Amino acid sequence: MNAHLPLLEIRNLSKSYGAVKAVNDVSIHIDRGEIAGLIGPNGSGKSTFFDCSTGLARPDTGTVILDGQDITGWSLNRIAREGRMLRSFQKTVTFKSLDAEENLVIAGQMFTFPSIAATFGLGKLSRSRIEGLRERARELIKMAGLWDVRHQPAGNLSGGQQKLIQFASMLMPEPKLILLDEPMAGINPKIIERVVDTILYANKSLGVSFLVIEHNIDVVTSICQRVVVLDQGSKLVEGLAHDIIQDQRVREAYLGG
Amino acid sequence: MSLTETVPQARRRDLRIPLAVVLIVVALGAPYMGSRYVTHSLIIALIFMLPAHGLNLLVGYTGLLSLAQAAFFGIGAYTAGLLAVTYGTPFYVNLIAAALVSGAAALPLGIPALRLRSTSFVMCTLGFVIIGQAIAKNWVSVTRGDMGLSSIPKPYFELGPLSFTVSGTTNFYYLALAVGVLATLAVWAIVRSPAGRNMVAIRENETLAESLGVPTWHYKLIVFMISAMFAGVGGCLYAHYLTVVSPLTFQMYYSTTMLIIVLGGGAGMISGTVFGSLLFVGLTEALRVAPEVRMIAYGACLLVLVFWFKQGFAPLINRFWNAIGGVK
Amino acid sequence: MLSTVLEQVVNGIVTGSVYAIVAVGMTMIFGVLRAINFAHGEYYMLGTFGAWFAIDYLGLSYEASIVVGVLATIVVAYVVGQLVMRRMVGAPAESGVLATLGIALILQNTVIFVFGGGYKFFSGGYIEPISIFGFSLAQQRILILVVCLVVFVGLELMVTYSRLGMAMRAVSQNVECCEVVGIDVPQVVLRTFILGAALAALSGVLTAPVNVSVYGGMGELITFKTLPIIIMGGLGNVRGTFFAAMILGIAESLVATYVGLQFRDTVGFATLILVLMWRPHGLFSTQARF
Amino acid sequence: MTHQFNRRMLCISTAILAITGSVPFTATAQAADTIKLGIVAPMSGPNARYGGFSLRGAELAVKDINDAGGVNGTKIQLFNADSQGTPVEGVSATRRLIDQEGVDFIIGDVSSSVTLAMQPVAEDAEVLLLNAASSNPKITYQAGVGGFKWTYRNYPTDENRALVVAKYAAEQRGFTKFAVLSVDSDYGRSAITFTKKYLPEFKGQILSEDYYKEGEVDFRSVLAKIRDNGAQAIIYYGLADTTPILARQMVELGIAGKVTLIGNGEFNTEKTIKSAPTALEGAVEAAAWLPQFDSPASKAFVEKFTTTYKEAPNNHAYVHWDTVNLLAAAIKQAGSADKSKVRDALSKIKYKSPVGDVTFDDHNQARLPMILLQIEKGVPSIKGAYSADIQYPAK
Repeated sequence: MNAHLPLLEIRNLSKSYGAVKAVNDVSIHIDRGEIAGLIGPNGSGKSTFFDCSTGLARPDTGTVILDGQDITGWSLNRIAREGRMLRSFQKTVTFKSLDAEENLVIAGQMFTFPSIAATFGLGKLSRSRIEGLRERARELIKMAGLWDVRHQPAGNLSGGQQKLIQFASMLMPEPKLILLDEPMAGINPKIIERVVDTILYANKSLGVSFLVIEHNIDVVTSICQRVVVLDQGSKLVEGLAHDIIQDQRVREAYLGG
Repeated sequence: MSLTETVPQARRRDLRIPLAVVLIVVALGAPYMGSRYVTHSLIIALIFMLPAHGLNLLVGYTGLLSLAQAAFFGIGAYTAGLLAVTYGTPFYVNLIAAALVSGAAALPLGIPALRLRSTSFVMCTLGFVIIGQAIAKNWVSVTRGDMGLSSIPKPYFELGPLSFTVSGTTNFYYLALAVGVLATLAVWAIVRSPAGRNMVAIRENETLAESLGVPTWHYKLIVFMISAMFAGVGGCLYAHYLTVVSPLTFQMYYSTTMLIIVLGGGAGMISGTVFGSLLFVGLTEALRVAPEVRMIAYGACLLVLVFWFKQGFAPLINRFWNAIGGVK
Repeated sequence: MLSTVLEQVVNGIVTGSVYAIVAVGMTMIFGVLRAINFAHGEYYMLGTFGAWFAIDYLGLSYEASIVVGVLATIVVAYVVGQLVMRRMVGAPAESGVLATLGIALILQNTVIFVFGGGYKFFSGGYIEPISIFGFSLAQQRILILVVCLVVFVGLELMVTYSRLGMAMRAVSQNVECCEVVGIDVPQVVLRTFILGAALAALSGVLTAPVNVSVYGGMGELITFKTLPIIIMGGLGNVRGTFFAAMILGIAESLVATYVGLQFRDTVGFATLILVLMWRPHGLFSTQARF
Repeated sequence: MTHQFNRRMLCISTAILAITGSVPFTATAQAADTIKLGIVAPMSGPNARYGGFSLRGAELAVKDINDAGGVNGTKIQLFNADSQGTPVEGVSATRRLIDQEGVDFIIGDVSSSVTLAMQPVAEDAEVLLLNAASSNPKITYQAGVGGFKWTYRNYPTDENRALVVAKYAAEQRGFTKFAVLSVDSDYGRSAITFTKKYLPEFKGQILSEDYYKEGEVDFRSVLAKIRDNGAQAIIYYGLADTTPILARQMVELGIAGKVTLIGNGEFNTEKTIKSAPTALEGAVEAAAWLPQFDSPASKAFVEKFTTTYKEAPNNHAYVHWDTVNLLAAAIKQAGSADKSKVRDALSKIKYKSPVGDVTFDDHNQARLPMILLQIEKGVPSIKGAYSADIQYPAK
């Protein structure tokens, strides 16, 4: 397809809440196969930017183009389903009363069934589709190292394990692009390694592109090629990860200049 | 249970199959085992089980607390009653019409209501019942206002040259039982389908479900309509059984009754709703031994339910079922 | 024509005052408990019954009966609060609905059991009409209006300055935080609940002289009138509730005059649904700002 | 779900289930040689305010009859059953009375839709259903030669009432402009339908039409409208406990004495009149009975009821009291408590009620004298008693 075009292109996105300009005229792009980082101090508008790009909130102005298609104003579920662009949430969220396998099957369903009506089916076709999803889910569960706890309700697992479930869920539909909102927040270092490994595996083997919001600079420098810095709703600077952390302006922004 | 887990040490005898047989025999033979009063009580339980099944899909599976069920129950009752009285249509026509009209009515009501959150949604659905009653009272040319519909004919079937009328309590019981079993199977099918899984996902975390591509709004609307259809079917049986439909059919009391059945039985469990409807009717009828304090005792039972049986009776049924199956 | 409209507006404001006093208790309880109190109208009924009992059985004056009615309700509310309401902190919405419905059934039917089901006539109060600005009103209605204003000014002050008021605001914003900083949440819930019930009882006693008929099931109707008000007013919002009650009172009067009395009871929910279509969070801020 | 459901809970719940499962369906001990009479009435919830009076009226009659040695030497045993004013509960109550308690006679219900739902049940079980308080005309349209052989009604229909009131208001009082304000129920609505049928004969004109919902307490808006539209009388078919509210608000709006209340809704009781004397002065009512009715039996009933229950009886109390006595008279006349004999006796009965003779037509509808009264100087003065046959729709 349009291999020369960026996978995701966001142009001049702005969003205000009342008098507060949360995001002000930000343009970014993500190339195919890339892991990009989005950093900035607290309150710099990163999450709002995510929400506006993924359809959870409606941008005031700006266009979001995914794979050559204008998806501005699409709902969250449509962007996920039709655009195969998925996102995670800052707070760890899983379907708490369901086990890991069910969590993952749900994540895959809407990409396997062609319509809502089809999901009400109980026939052979429907069963074989679900069986396929289960197989894939088991693979991913193994990969994420959750095999031993796969029958426990997700709500009973640790924060890190739930993060892994959430992450594995997003890999179910063979996504093109995943937007991660602080994947490392509040989890212990052991699991951080595992999450990093999983991201890299997904990127290399499954060809998934990433945009990652992260405060852990070590993680950012180790996985991201390119980094965009937001400050007070505007794009401050953009460049290669190693250059960015040396940048004077970025340091000032983080140190509360 | 996975095969890798250890086999339970002392497997007791599995009594589940004998019990299931007993239950089926009791269900089929009930009219010949007790008085007509018992049969009547079972019919009432079956009639209320239908809207409760619908409500269970909403409350138990999708996580939407609705009090609108009585409104759709009333719409179904009026649809069936009017058809039977005016055109003398066969029962299955009334039944399908009641389901369709109730389901169709749920569409324009659900679209605005489902945009609301929690308490506002509950109040909005309660409003449907109140407004439904006002319409039934004032749209005299159609509903005959406060006079209501009475002498609704007994249900009759017309299959080719064959036609027969369901008369008498016993026969009506079998009709209600057949409808009830079909409805229960329908709920089972919905719940077991991939859509059922999506409904649970919406209950657990709507935003997460949305982010995984589930069109939550469409699902909620569809489930709202399906639940209204179940209520409509219940309304149809109600109209034929009681032979009277009046604006009183639209009342909060029925909505709360259905909610009590679902929550008392155990939300999110089909067996819970079936059991809940029996429990509810059994309880209210049992309390008739003391008419003066009946509703006081009933209120106290609700408090017991809320504080001691938070999950309803379904977990107990499950334990019992597993226990007699020898599974620890 | 204009004077008729104006008269109906005045009627609406008087009706709205009654709703406001009942609804404000309900909305405060929602604020701290996140539960709709389906039994709230029953405290209105209890207040009225207490006053009726004081007048008919104890031979007290109307003024004294107000005190008796409100105190009797406070005692009942204390018991209900201790046994039920404080245990509902953090319970899911469905439990709240069932528990309060259960309480409503118990209170209503206990009164029927004790005093007989038949309706009673309330004698007492200031029912002579007086004329103000050309409008004829019973003195009792003026009293209701004045009490309503006093109650709302008092509540605003209490919520802003008193310790209970501040605790209530805190609980309504974040229960977990309150537990961390050592606010006794169940205690705040209990006190708020008793205050709300007492206000409902006060409203009942004040309206009894103009509403005359007293019976066990009278509370249910008031509950249904107040439900749309508390939603429109923004759940937990005292000032919003006041205005929502007035809006509903006036709307009801106008509908009763120009459309037909039979549609009066639907006004509340119809308005509510229309308002929610337009503003899904109610007319006033949903943020619990007592 | 974890460990909350321990064994104790299992035991408790099993016990509850066992009780709920078995209690309702165990037949009560058969007490021989009593006449079993069931009464179905709303005894809980808001409608209990009518059912409460019904029950007390019936209880009083049963007690009187039993104290006097019963009917033909047999005592009456009264079973009460709560209908909550809803058809489902009413039918359940009826079924229970018939199958568990084994009653042969049932009195009930107050609410018409409940009575309509009870009719086929009574017919099916061949149990005598005596209605004493529902006014929906359909109940007897479909009874007797109309279909249900076991339903009788000892309560006036609205048609007769509406005619009598309209005629008196137009001819004796000279009213031509009316405003309608009735209760929004089958009673209020059908009374107005019949009024509209007869009003043109008397050149009457309806200027406004409103119906209030049960439990309504605010009539100021409607009364202001009526004040402004120049109606001479308010046609009010309402509930007994609403009349004083309305009357007081008429005083409040200054239309007491200028606009007259006509219709039905216990205008005549002492308490109602006392609540707003000026508003009720001149009011015209067609009633089946009134406490001041000058007959020894009626006076004795009022006195006995008041001393027993510490509250004055109302119309519902009276009609249920009277219907129990009617049943006793029919049993006496039949010479046995056999239900079909009693039914035959009832069809032919000429029962002396406190207000006059009662007979039943071929639709099992009682021909009851309708008492027309006018409030004069704070007391009801009887202007006549009317009795007319009902014209049934040809079908």
